[in-house]
Parts: sequence; structure tokens; C-alpha cells
Amino acid sequence: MPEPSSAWEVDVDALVRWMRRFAELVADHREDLTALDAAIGDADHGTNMDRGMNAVVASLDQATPGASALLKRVGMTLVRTVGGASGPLYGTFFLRMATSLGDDADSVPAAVFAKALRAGLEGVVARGKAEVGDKTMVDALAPAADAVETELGRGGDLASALAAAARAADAGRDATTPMRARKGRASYLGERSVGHQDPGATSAALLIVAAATALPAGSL
Amino acid sequence: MPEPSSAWEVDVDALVRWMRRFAELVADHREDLTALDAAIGDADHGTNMDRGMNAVVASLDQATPGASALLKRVGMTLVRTVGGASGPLYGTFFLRMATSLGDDADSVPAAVFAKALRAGLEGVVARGKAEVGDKTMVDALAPAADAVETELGRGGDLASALAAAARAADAGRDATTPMRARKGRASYLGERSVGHQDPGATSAALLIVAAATALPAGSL
Amino acid sequence: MKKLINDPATVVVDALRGLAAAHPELQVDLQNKVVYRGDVPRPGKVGIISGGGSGHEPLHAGFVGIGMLDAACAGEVFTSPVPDQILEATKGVDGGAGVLHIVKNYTGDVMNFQMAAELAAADTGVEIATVVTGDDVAVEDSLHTVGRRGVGVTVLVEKIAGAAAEEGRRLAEVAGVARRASQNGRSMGVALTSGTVPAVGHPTFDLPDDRIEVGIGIHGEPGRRRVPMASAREIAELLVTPVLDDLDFTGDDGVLAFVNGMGGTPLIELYLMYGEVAALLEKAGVSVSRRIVGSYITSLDMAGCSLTLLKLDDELRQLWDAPVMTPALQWGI
Amino acid sequence: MKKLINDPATVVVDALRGLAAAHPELQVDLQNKVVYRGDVPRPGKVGIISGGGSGHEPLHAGFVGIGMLDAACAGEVFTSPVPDQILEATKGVDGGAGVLHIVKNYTGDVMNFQMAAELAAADTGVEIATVVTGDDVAVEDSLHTVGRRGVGVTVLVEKIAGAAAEEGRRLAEVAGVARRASQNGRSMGVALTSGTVPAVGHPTFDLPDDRIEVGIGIHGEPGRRRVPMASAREIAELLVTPVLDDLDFTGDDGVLAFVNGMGGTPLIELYLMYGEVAALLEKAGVSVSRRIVGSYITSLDMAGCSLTLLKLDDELRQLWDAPVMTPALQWGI
Ligand SMILES: Nc1ncnc2c1ncn2[C@@H]1O[C@H](COP(=O)(O)OP(=O)(O)O)[C@@H](O)[C@H]1O
Ligand SMILES: Nc1ncnc2c1ncn2[C@@H]1O[C@H](COP(=O)(O)OP(=O)(O)O)[C@@H](O)[C@H]1O
Ligand SMILES: [Mg+2]
Ligand SMILES: [Mg+2]
Ligand SMILES: [Mg+2]
Ligand SMILES: [Mg+2]
Repeated sequence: MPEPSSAWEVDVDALVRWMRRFAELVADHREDLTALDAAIGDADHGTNMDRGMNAVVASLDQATPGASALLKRVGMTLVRTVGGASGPLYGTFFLRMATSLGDDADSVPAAVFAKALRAGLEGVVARGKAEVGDKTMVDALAPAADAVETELGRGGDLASALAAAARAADAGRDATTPMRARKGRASYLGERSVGHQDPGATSAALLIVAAATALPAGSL
Repeated sequence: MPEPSSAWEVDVDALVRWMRRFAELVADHREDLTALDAAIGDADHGTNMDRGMNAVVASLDQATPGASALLKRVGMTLVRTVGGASGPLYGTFFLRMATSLGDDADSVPAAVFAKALRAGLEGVVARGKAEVGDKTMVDALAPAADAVETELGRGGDLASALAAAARAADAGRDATTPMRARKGRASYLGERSVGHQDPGATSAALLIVAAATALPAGSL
Repeated sequence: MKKLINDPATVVVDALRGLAAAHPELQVDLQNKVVYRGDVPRPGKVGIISGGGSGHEPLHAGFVGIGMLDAACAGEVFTSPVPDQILEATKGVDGGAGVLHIVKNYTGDVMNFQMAAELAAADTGVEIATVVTGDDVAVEDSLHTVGRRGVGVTVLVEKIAGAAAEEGRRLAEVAGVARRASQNGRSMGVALTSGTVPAVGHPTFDLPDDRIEVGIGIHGEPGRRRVPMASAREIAELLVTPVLDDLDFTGDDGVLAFVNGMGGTPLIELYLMYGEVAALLEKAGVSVSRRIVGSYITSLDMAGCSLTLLKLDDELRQLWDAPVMTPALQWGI
Repeated sequence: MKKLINDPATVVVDALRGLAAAHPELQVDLQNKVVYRGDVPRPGKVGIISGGGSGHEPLHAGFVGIGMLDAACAGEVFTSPVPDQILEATKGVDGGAGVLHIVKNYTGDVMNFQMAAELAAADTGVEIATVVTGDDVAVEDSLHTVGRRGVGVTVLVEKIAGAAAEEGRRLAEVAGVARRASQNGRSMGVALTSGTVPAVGHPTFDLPDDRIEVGIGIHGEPGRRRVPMASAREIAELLVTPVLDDLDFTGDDGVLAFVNGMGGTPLIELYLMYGEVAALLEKAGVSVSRRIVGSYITSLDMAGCSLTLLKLDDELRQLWDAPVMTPALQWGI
């Protein structure tokens, strides 16, 4: 049986794995994300996220001083390369996670990581002013953050917490389909946005799936 | 048996019938003419000729002082309304016919009409500098003028002369297909003009068919 | 997809390289994808910058020059520029009198310009004012929405703000007159075909041969509704009616009427549309005192057009008439 | 077919009505389909007129104004105007110093202008000179052919002749410089798609998605050959190579390089193409001293572009630079 402290911590290597996995998923789903955006937006979400995550992956080769510094660099890279709505929003997500982790440690306990996820979500909400139900990435991120806290709260480990988060994010993403968009480009369509899955919620669900599969793997 | 003098004369009414019949044929073949022009030109020959012949038909309601005056008006109307290459060429054809008929008579003998046809053809050649074989309307008009003269020369009447002319014009039109254009817009295509029937030769063949069917009818 | 491009990934930089070659009077920073006037920074003059996703050419880079923009930031196709570009442009045009950011109202554009302004404030202390354009009446405007899209009026605001800055007015005044222009403008657009984003390779939406999209924006977003293909006269009504319903454009000062092509529509059709629009405005008692017809804010190769009306007053008219010398708009110089 | 029109039969007049509404500084005779400068005839100035089929907008009516054309005659779509229109325009602009006819080399255009000149000579005695442009290197030029098509250089000739006339030069001089400009210009065009003639309702030719037509004119004529779709760089070579093969454009005086859009191609692609062309010209040792990029001589909604090079000398350059104020070209005023 693994030591609890190890099973419950997220280290720099784990974060690197997370980013690589997310980049792979984004590349695999690039056309799908763009097609979703074509239906209710401007057909660039897959291209945007793929450009950004390629830049992130390229930056991972640099020395990684610690968890917080790494996430800060991810956030800055996304802000610098993505553009559009998702650039500032994903960028802010990681920048706020970095701030939340605070002084650099090589690895952080699951509870600290959960708090950082919550801070990231709050950053997205602060920047974008979207609430759950507005048909945005918040519809995937918010239930994910909730699920992590709930699962950790009832004694689950990081792996099970993130697995629950991935299920919650997927459900949140699916729930965007019947919604009428109230934020972002899709909101211009009014009623016509109903019946389409939100591209940003879709990429956000990939982010959480990436966390569930990549983060715990090496720490177990 | 009809009086030779009547069977051999073309009067104003006959010319009016000719123009109406030509206008009908052009209207019926408008799309075909334009399609032929689309292949080796600029897709307007049917539209051009139809616009012109509609104007000619409208002008036929005016009093018709005589054969020469009528053909002059037809020529002027075509020059004024057709534009492009076919406007000046068809216009010149009728203007030269009118000049050839000279002082206005109510009706003209077949031989005089044949001379007028020849003059019309010469006008087209003078204006457009095309020779037989250049893949233009001349390829239909020239054999038609030849056939009329030949048939009248061996004692045929106007009806048989024009019937021969129509066959000759049709053959001349068909002969344009394998030609490489040396005049007009089709010449820009070089080798690529080969294998397409010339639109102007096609409308010119309709003009001669119209003559064959409409001119003799009332005079017999 | 058939486009005159090399590679979807390099479209923006390749086009900027061409712009630089075609307009040696401009400075083009290919690294940052920023296009500057040749003589920036101009000491004492308010700097005017704008930017946005590419695919709307000549907007914005085609409006860089005397009497209009000092710099334009080019994002990827339909993707707003990133804060670094905007920060760079802001610093580049700062002549000590502050910088105006003209931003089209899209979530991405607004957030990226906002982040850039935050960075600039922290970094350089340059004074920044921001005017957000939002003139598209196809979009519901209420407290619960993100507000209207910035479309055609952006061109007019850039011209008017540029003229005000050129006159030596202060930042607050320039921003004030830009804001008034923005608030006095209303637009409505229609698409006959969808554009094709280079990185996607096929049209953003399918539009059957007998249907048009009414209420489209400039990013290939589907419009508000799909109606049967109609005559230019009827389409002009689809544009004029909602614009006039939204703001009272009657009055002695008249309006500026702007018929804009979406990129794939030739000028013969735009002039034809202008004729229909002018007839409808006359019928509605709206007097037109300035006119502009052409493809100035486009959506890649989309076929279609938009109408923008700007309610003028003496000051706006005089600023519109002031000399301008840019790749896409030139007069008086 | 989807176009912003009312009826294929009234496209030309409807568009002219729009042009008249958009440009009150011009006089538009809708009956004769002639567009005049507001101040014709100008006593003592050589009158410059041109004309041709419609569908090439802004050519020619968009070039009517100070420093360019005095009048433009609009034919039906792709159909040269008729002699009456040209005669009317000739009389309308005759200020006693003679009139220059600028005619693109097409059988129909040449014949209709010729008939008009014959009528004018008989009717009014006005002195007429004619310059026929023929710059398209896609077309074989030999004694046995009708000569080259007039395409892009026509825009440049109209500008240069207009400037010479504005300076007060005499008819023979204006015609002389126009002829020199015409002879110094070469063009080559490429189509990505066919245009659609309104009266026809479907594209003039079918072009599969992976093929382009090289050596097209401006009337939707098929080109000289069909080649696989290629990158902008390769397409630029298809345009530059035959142009440079036909005339020596090296030399210290430099050239005017003109990248023109065919009507359906957006500006972002034209600038991108200009960048590729400029790089090739530099490699070939051709120095560019003037540049123009935009859709100035179009073929309805055809996607594609053409390249025109004009070998300059001091006089041609100075006339090109001279002030111009028309709907489509404006500078120096
Ligand atoms: N205000 C907002 N808050 C949260 N997410 C948003 C907001 N606006 C847009 N988004 C998200 O961004 C996604 C679109 O991203 P993207 O296509 O990259 O940017 P853009 O809309 O600028 O083209 C949307 O699907 C949505 O999930
Ligand atoms: N020089 C010429 N001589 C005789 N006929 C000609 C000449 N040039 C063109 N044509 C005829 O004109 C026809 C095209 O007419 P049309 O399409 O109406 O004019 P355009 O070529 O100006 O569009 C051609 O098919 C050809 O028969
Ligand atoms: Mg998008
Ligand atoms: Mg034709
Ligand atoms: Mg976008
Ligand atoms: Mg024609």
C-alpha cells in the first residue's frame, strides 16, 4: 500500500504530465472543437487551443522551478499565444492556480491542489462574468471543482476526486447543449444557440479528464 | 402556277416576317447561344442577340416606308442595342443590305436580294476582318450567300435558293466546331477553342433559316 | 477551399509581409504582428490603436496612417490579438499624451485589451482610454447580455477619433467624441454565403442556394435567422428597417450612410444595394449627408453586405471630412 | 446564383443609380448609361473617356473624376457599350481640345468605339484620338491574331492619361503618353473560381476544387490552361514569370506593380499575393517604385487575381503620382 502522503501530493512532474496530456487531447479534438465553434461561434476554438497548448508543451522543456512557477508559465503562455476569449480565460485559470499555490513547493497536497482549482475557476468567473448555466467553460469547470472538494471531503484520494471531477465536467459539458448562451459569441445567436454543445465547456472537460488520467498516475 | 415575278420578289411584309421569325428563333435558342459563348467566350451572345431582336421587333410596329428603309432601321436598332462584337457586325450586315437595295422599292427581285445578302456579308468582313475558317459568323454567312447565288444562277427560285442557303449555313456552322478561332474572343483560347461550335455562326445560321422559312412563304 | 495562401498557419504573417511591401510608408513589426504609422510616436499627439482578429481587411491595418490609426494589432484569423501585442503597440505609439484603444465588443477582444491596459498601467504608466464599439442591431441589447457586437461603426469611429487626435485634442476629448460616434451608429448585416476560415478549410456554415442569413456578424457566425433569397430591394429593407427602428435618424444634421461589402461581394452589387438603401432612407425622411460604399470591414470571403448609419452632428461631420491618408481611406491630402 | 440584385435585366442601370446616389459629385445619365465628372465639359481640356462592358467595377465609372476620366460608358454585363453611348459621352466631355478614347482591345469594344468615332467625326467634327490597351501576356501576340486583351494596364493608362489632360497637354501629347504607358504594361491573371453572369444564373465555367485557370481575362473566359491548385508562392510565379519573359522590366526607373483582385477575392489574400510577387521581383532584379493592391478591374464575383507591371520613366511616374479624386482612386487632393 502506497504512503498516503505520496498518493495525495501533486508534484511538478505530475503537472507536466497533465499539460502534455491536455495538449494531446486538444490536438486529437482540434477539428471537433472547431466544428462546435463553427456552429455557434467563429470556428476557431480548436485552432486557438491547439496553438496555445503547442506553445505550452514547447515551454515545458525549460527548467521548472516549482509547481506554482510552472502553472504561472502555463498561464502566461496561454495568454500570450491563444487570443480570443479562451486565451485570457484559460490563462487566468492557470495564473490564479499558481497564485493560490503560493510559495513554490516541489509538490502540493491534494487539498491545496483542490483549493487552487477553485481559485482558477474563480479567476475565470471574475474575468468572464459567466455563471453556471450561461453555456460556457464555467459549466464544466464549476462542477469539476465542486466534485473534487466533495470527494476529498469524504476521504477520497486525489485519483478518485479527479475521476469524480472528470465525470462532473463531462456532465456539465453535456448540459450546455440545451442551454441558451448568455455569454461569449454564442450569445449573439439567441435561441439559435440552443441544441449545440459549447466548445469551451468541451475543451474544459478535456482539461479535467487530462488531470484525472495524468495527475495521479505518477504519484501513486 | 404562281406568277414568276411574284415568286421571285421580296417585299416589306416578307422582310418583317423574316425579322419576326429570326427574333423567335433567337429567343428560343437564347440559352443555347449563351452556353456556346460560355464555353469559348463570355456567356452573353444569346442575351445580346435577344435584347437586340426584341428591340427590332418593337420597331417593326412603326410605319415601314420600304424594303431598304426597313433594313436600315433594323441595322441601326441592332447597332444601338446589342453592343459587343455582334452588335456592330449584325448591324453592319443589315445596313449594307439596305444600302445595296438602294432607292426604296416596296419589293425587290430575288437577284437583287441575293446581291444585298452578298453586300451584307462583305460589310461584316470589312468590319470584322474575318475570313472563312476563322470560326466566326462569317463561316455561316459566306456559304449561305454563295448558295443563294449558285441556286438562283441555275434557275432556282427564291425559296429553293434560301433553302440551299439554310443548308449551307448549317453546314458552315457545324464546320466551326473543329476550327481553332482566329478572330473574336474565342481566339484568346488558342487550341482550347477547338471542339466548340461558334455562337455567332450559330445565330447566323438561325438568321438564314429564318429567311428560308419566312421570306418565301407569303410571296408564293 | 481555394485561397491565395501558402499555409493556413502563416496566413496572417504572410499577408502582413505583403502589406509591408505594398506600403513602405508604414512600419510593420512581423514579430508582434503590429502595423504602425511611419512616424510614431508623435510627441504630444494622442495615440490611437485598434486591433482584432484578422480576416476583416482592410480593418484594421488598412486604416493606419495620417488622420486615423497610429497602430493596428493583427490577431490570428477571427481571434483577437493577445495582450503582448496590444501592450507593444500601446508603448510604440505613446507620445506622452495618452493612448486610445478602440475595441470591438467581443468577449475576447475586450478581455485581451483589458489585460493589455492593466499591464501597460503597471508597466509604463501610460494613460489609456478605451472605447468599445457595439452597433449591431441584430444582437439584443439588455442588461442580461454581453451587449452588441462591434461592426461597421468601428471604421467610422477610427476615422473620427483619428481626426480628433490629429487636431491635437486631449485624450479625454478624443475618447469622448469616439464614444459619441460609437453610440450614434447602428448596423445590420446579411450573408449570401459563408466565409471559409483557412485553418478549417470548408465554409463555416452551409447556406442553401435559396436562403440567406440575416443578422450576421463579421466572424462567420451564423445570423439571427435564415430567410429565402430575395431581391436587393427586399434585402435593403431587411437592413434599413431594424436600423431605423433602433434609433431616430431623422433630423437636420443628416446621417453618414455606409454600405459595406463582406469580402466576396463585388462593387457592382454594393453600389446597387446603396441605391436601394438610399431610396428607402429618403422614403423614411432620413437625410444622407455623407456616404461610403466599399468593402471596409469584411468577413474573409463571405458574400453579403452590411449597412451602417451614423447620426452626424457638426463636429462628427467635420471630423469625418478631415484629411486622411491610409491604405484604405484617403482624402484631403 | 445569389447576388444582391433585383433583376438580371436591370443590373447595370440599378448599379448606376446607386453610384449616382453614392457620388453626388458625379453626373450620371441613366438613359445613356454614361457617368460624367460634375464639371464637364471643361473648356480647353482634352476630354478623356473610356467604357466597356459592366461587371469590371470600379472600372470604368469608378475612375471618373479629377485627374482621371471625364466620362465612362457602361455597357451591359461583359458587353461593350454601343456607339450611341460613346458618341453621347464624347460630345458631353468635348471642351474644344479634342477627346481621347481609351479602349480595351476586344473586338466588340474596338468596333463600337470605332463606329462612335466615325459618327462623331461626321456629326460634330470633334477631334478624337484612340488608344487601345492590350497587355495580357496570356494571349499570343502575332500578326495573325486579334492582339492581346486589354486588362490591368487600362487602369494605369486611364490614370496617366487623365493626369496629362489635367495638366493641360494637347490631345496628341495625351494620346502619346497613354500609348507609351499601354505599351510598357504587361499582365497575367489567374482564376480560382468562375464568375456568374446575372443573365445566365450559373458560373460561366466549372472549375473543380483542386484546379485553377491560368491566363484568364476579365470576362469569365476560360483561361489558357488548367493547373492543379497551388500555393500563393507558386501562383505568384505563374504570374510573374510570363510577364518578365515578355518585356525587360529591369532598369533604374523601376516599375509600378499592381496586384488586382477579380471581385470575389478578399484583400487579405491580395496583400499576401503582393508579398509573394514582391519577393519574386526582387529576386529577378526588378525594382518596384510604385505599388497598388486592390480590386480595381474585376470580373463579377470571380475569385482570383492578376498582376500588372508597368515599366516607368520619370514622366510616367510623375503622371501616376499626380493628384486624383475619383470614387476608386484618390490621392493628392
Ligand atoms: N464570458 C465568458 N466566460 C467564460 N467562458 C467564456 C466566456 N465567453 C466565452 N467563453 C468560452 O470561450 C469559448 C470560445 O472560445 P474561443 O472560440 O477560443 O474564443 P472566441 O469566442 O473569441 O472565438 C466559448 O465556447 C465559451 O466556453
Ligand atoms: N472579327 C469578327 N468577325 C466576324 N465575326 C466575329 C468577329 N469577332 C467575333 N465575331 C462573332 O461574334 C460572336 C460573339 O458575339 P457576342 O458574344 O455577342 O460578342 P462579344 O464577343 O463581344 O461578347 C462570335 O461567336 C463570332 O461569331
Ligand atoms: Mg471562437
Ligand atoms: Mg460574347
Ligand atoms: Mg475567435
Ligand atoms: Mg460580350
